[in-house]
Amino acid sequence: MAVTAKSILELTDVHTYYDNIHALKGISLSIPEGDIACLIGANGAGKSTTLLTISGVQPAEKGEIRFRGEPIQHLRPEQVAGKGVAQTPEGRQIFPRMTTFENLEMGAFLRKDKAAVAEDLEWVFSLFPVLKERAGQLGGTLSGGEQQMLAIGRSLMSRPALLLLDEPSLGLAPKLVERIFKTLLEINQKGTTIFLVEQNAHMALNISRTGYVMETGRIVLTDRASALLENEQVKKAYLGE
Amino acid sequence: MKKAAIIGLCLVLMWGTTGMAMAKTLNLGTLSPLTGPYAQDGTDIKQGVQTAVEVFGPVEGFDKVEVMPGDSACDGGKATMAANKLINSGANVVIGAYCSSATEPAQIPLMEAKIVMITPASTNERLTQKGYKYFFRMPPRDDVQAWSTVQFLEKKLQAKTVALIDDKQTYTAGLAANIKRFAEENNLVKIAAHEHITPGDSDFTAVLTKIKSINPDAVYMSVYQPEGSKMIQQVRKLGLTSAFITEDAVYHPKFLEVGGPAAEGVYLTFAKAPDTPERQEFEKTYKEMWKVDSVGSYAYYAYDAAMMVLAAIKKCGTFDADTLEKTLRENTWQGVTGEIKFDDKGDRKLAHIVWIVKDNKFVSYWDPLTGKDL
Amino acid sequence: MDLTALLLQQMVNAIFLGSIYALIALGYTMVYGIIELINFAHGELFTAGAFIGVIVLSALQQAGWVESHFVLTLIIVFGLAMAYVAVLGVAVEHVAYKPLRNSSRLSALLSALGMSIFLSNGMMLSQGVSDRAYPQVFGLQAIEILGARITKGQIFIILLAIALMVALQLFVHRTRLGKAMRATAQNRTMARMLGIDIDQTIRITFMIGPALGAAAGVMVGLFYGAVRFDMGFIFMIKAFAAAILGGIGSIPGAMLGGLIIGVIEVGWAAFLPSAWKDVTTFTVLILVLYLKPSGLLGESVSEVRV
Amino acid sequence: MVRQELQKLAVYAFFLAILLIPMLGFRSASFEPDRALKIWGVFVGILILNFIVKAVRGGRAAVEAHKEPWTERTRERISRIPRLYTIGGLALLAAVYPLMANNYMIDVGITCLIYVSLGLGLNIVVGLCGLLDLGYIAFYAVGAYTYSLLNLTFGVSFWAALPMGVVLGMVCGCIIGYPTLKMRGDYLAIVTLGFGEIVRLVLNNWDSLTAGPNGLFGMKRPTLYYPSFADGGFSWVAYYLKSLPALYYLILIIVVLTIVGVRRLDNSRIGRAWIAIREDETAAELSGVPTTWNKLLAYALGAAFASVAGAFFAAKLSYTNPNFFLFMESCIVLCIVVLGGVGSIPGIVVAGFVLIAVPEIFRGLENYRMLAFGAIMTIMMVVKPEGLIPASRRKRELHATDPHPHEESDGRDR
Repeated sequence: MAVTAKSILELTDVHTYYDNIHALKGISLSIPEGDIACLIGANGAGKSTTLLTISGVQPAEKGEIRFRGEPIQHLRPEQVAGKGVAQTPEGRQIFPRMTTFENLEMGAFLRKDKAAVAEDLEWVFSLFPVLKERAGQLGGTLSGGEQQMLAIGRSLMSRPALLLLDEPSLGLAPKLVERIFKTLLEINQKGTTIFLVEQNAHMALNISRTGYVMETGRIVLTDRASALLENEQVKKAYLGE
Repeated sequence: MKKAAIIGLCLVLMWGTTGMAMAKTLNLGTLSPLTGPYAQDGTDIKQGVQTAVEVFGPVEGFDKVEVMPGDSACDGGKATMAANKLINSGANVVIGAYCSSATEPAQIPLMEAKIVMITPASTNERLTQKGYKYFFRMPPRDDVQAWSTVQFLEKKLQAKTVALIDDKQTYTAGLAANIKRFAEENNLVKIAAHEHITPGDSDFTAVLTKIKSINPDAVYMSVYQPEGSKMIQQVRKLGLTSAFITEDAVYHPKFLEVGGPAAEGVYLTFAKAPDTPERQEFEKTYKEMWKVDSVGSYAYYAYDAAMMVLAAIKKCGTFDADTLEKTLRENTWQGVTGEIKFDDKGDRKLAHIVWIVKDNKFVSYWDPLTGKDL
Repeated sequence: MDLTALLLQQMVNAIFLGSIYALIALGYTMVYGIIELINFAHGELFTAGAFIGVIVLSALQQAGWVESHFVLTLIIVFGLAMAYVAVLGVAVEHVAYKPLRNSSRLSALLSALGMSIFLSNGMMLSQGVSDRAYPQVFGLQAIEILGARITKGQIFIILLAIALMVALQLFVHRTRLGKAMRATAQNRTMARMLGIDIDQTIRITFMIGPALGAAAGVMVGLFYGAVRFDMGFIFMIKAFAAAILGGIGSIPGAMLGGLIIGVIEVGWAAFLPSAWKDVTTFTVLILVLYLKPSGLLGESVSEVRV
Repeated sequence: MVRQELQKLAVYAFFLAILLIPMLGFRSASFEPDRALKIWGVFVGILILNFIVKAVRGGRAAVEAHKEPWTERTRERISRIPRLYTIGGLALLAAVYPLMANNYMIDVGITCLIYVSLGLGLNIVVGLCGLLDLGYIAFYAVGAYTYSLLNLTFGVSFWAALPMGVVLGMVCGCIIGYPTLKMRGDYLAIVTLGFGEIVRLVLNNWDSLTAGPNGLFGMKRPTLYYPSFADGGFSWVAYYLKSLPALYYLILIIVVLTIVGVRRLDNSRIGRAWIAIREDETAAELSGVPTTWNKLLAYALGAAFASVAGAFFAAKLSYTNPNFFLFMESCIVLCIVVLGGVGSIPGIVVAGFVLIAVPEIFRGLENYRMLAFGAIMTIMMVVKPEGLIPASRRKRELHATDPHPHEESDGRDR
């Protein structure tokens, strides 16, 4: 694997437990700054757990997580967020009884620079114009696709250095998925590193530069995304070919 | 084994707490709520007895007199437990309990163990109607008090209509029911309304407004002091003009303190308080002993009960229930609540007089027996 | 007293009682909304507020402030009572609830119950078992409107209650902290991932809710004239019913629920056999929950967790 | 570890102590050091106790390799002692207790046993089926009043009234259970609380039937019948169980039968269905467990046990009053269940004794004991939320598989 830029996120031998269940059995990975990386794997392989562990929601029992060289494995989720890591978790997790506008506002909770926040709001609205139309509507009443856009938009509102995305394509129409992935590229071009967890391996590998394959709590394969797309094993297991 | 150890420990502890009766000690047990919402009155009772023991001094034939406070918590189950505890600790006479609902179940073990029991507070008629030989009562019964009240309504106030308010507890509901009975018997006063409140509530405006719209000549508040003091304030704020009459449970310094100017002009039925030197002496001693500003009304009855028992034991020389019971019944005693003379059921021939709140003081006002102002 | 006057008077009674219930219910609903726990000690926090009120007010009265600086006195009394109970609320949260955040609901419920018994008995031991008289600074005079009487104290209390509720609504919807509270209540994990310090948010909830309860406590003392260590219980049950009736977790719901409970209570006692007043309150509550399990303004049942 | 605990303790002490100053000791203008010192004594004692418990627990946890709680090991150690030995010893102790105790102690024992049987009944509803019930004492009242009324009006004997009380209790259980079937969690709690209060208020207000606040008096004690061959004929002679030891043995038998019944239920199909409902109602329903029926059954059976205890209580006191069935009593029974360890029969037995007998022992301390009781309850839950003797099955269930990997700290995202 050719890592050219310095890595923004580095996991070294990370172990996570749910009570007695050993969910992550020593994950190590490294994501270069400005990259789009993706993590693919079967259901229950521990993909979401990896993201939750990075965010500190499901703290790591063992191992080290470094963000821009600084260890963050002992930080609480809100502190991790403060470092510039945003997550769009599985199932979108919109605040149902807050308006679209308020949801976006919450994304910028930690930011004090009002002018820049307003700028970012315009940017998010330009990425997802439908959100502007729905600005006064309660989050819980939005459609699935709109909620996904809102969730991504909300994460962007914190102007993160690293965006963790959990299954952005889940339950969405193919057309919408395409649009969202296109937007992700746009976001990445603005300088945000993206770490993507997907079941839709094809789509994910297509936009990523680096790919990781996970199986039962371990990373079993790491390569350039384009290489993974050609990998026979991956093709068979995840690309349905 | 841990379980067994815990249970064993419980047993040992239980043993430890049950003291053995010492030779030549006269044990006066008290039963009153020392915990819970009625703890104030309960403490008054306990302190009244303790004051009596202090004042009476040594009793001939006994090395010392000891007071054993029992906590009835105004709860039937706890009251029997406390009664059994007193029996086991060798109480010779029991003064208590406070709530009729605690006195009633506690009667059973005490009567079975042949121990003289004198209640300084429970007024429910049923208590003395069961034929218990060793049971005596210091305060007048509910129906006596109700009779006095109805006399007052009819003769002094000459009220045509009266509204009743009670809070559906044993004592208060019993009183209200008796008032209703007497009033209907004589048919001079009409019961215009009979309302109920919840004990512990603060807001009585709805019921009071309802009564205001009926505008009866008089309102009878059959409640305890905490509700009574709050209610009388709301009465004034709502501008009710009816005469307000209430009963001895409200006759408490707290009523004046909380009620303040709102309490002015309220009539209360309470036992006649003879202005004797003994009474003043008792009040002085009590206030000094317990560092309080005023004497709670049940302390008088408890004090009298204890003084009377001590005097009787001195007279007959034993606490044997049969002898003691006879001595108590056959003699007339003088107490701070007046003359004490029991009838064959164990009730005192004691009438209430009507008091009025004047200048933030309880002032005697009218005597139902003679029909004359005081 | 004619019918209009009677109805008007009963309405005043109902609104007054209802706004006190609503203020207490707000504390329940806010705490429940954020940590899904019935704060059993809330009734005691309310009582504590009333006691602080009476202590401060008596002291100020002795100093003659009631005559000379009436408004200032009230501000000090309410301010101190609310401030103290806010801190007490945080203390309760820290000691009894925070360690149990990851435990079963039953344990948390029992811990809350223990705290309630502890506080109630602590107050009994320190403040005595009998009533404490509240200085009647508003007097007994009343204004007559169409035959219905309303005292100055009542007007003041109702206005203050409304002001507090409006302030709360503004706080929750307009301020950063208020929004953080709502976000935390709706999705705690997500709130954390957005950088909201939920410990702090919960702490603030435990300040505001009990502070409102304390204000209600002082109001109860000011109007009804006395406080006692165990008065929290009966208010707790009614306010709790109000919070659930309105839909627990919903702030407007708590206000509406409080008013409805007030109206039911006063209405029933006023026109029907008053002994069954509380039976009616509970029956209405059960009926509402049976027909609409989420309460009147509550979130739909699928979101309510066991 | 100890250092950390000490720090935490300091924070605790800061929060409670500094803040409680105005509440503890100040009245209007005066400060009463005497009163304050006593309360502080209780407070400091509890803090120290808390610290010791935590330190011990922490120390052990440090020795232990992974997350296994020390209670689990204690349990294992207990289970290594032959069960027969433990149970036999306890049975013997329970059987000879009245011989070595005086009446007061027996009375306390009886009260404990009544609460144990109530706790066991509530355990079905709360522990097995997971339905939070805050109005359980209502069924106790139903039992007490059923017996009292039947006995006073028709002279029905205790044994004949018992099944009627049980049936009535079960009917009431279903009546209360039915509207709550759709509800979950805290809504259920308030509805049951409301029902409990309604039952008490109805008893208090229905003067013509229940004598209202006066209460009912003069019920006969339970009777035993034995054959008599006097005068050459044959007849049954009634023997009233009047003495406290006799009543003690009666309630002991009731408790033993209750334990047997609850154990059998626990291990039956129904018991498993309840546990399924408790763990995940939706999943249980989807896998074919008739949740409605099972929940109603839990209410009904729980009510039946309470009803028996209530009938016994009324017969023992020979007096009953609506004020015996206050909300606080429901709380105490719930405390027994949770403090003992939800779903654990030995835990409930121990908790019943601890909660009823220990405050009784310290009755002399009057209200300080309740202060301590409240504090200990909180601390107990904080330190050991799973109860005194956690149910082994529940523990296993909770730790074997976790169906919701995202659970972590909150309920929302489940």
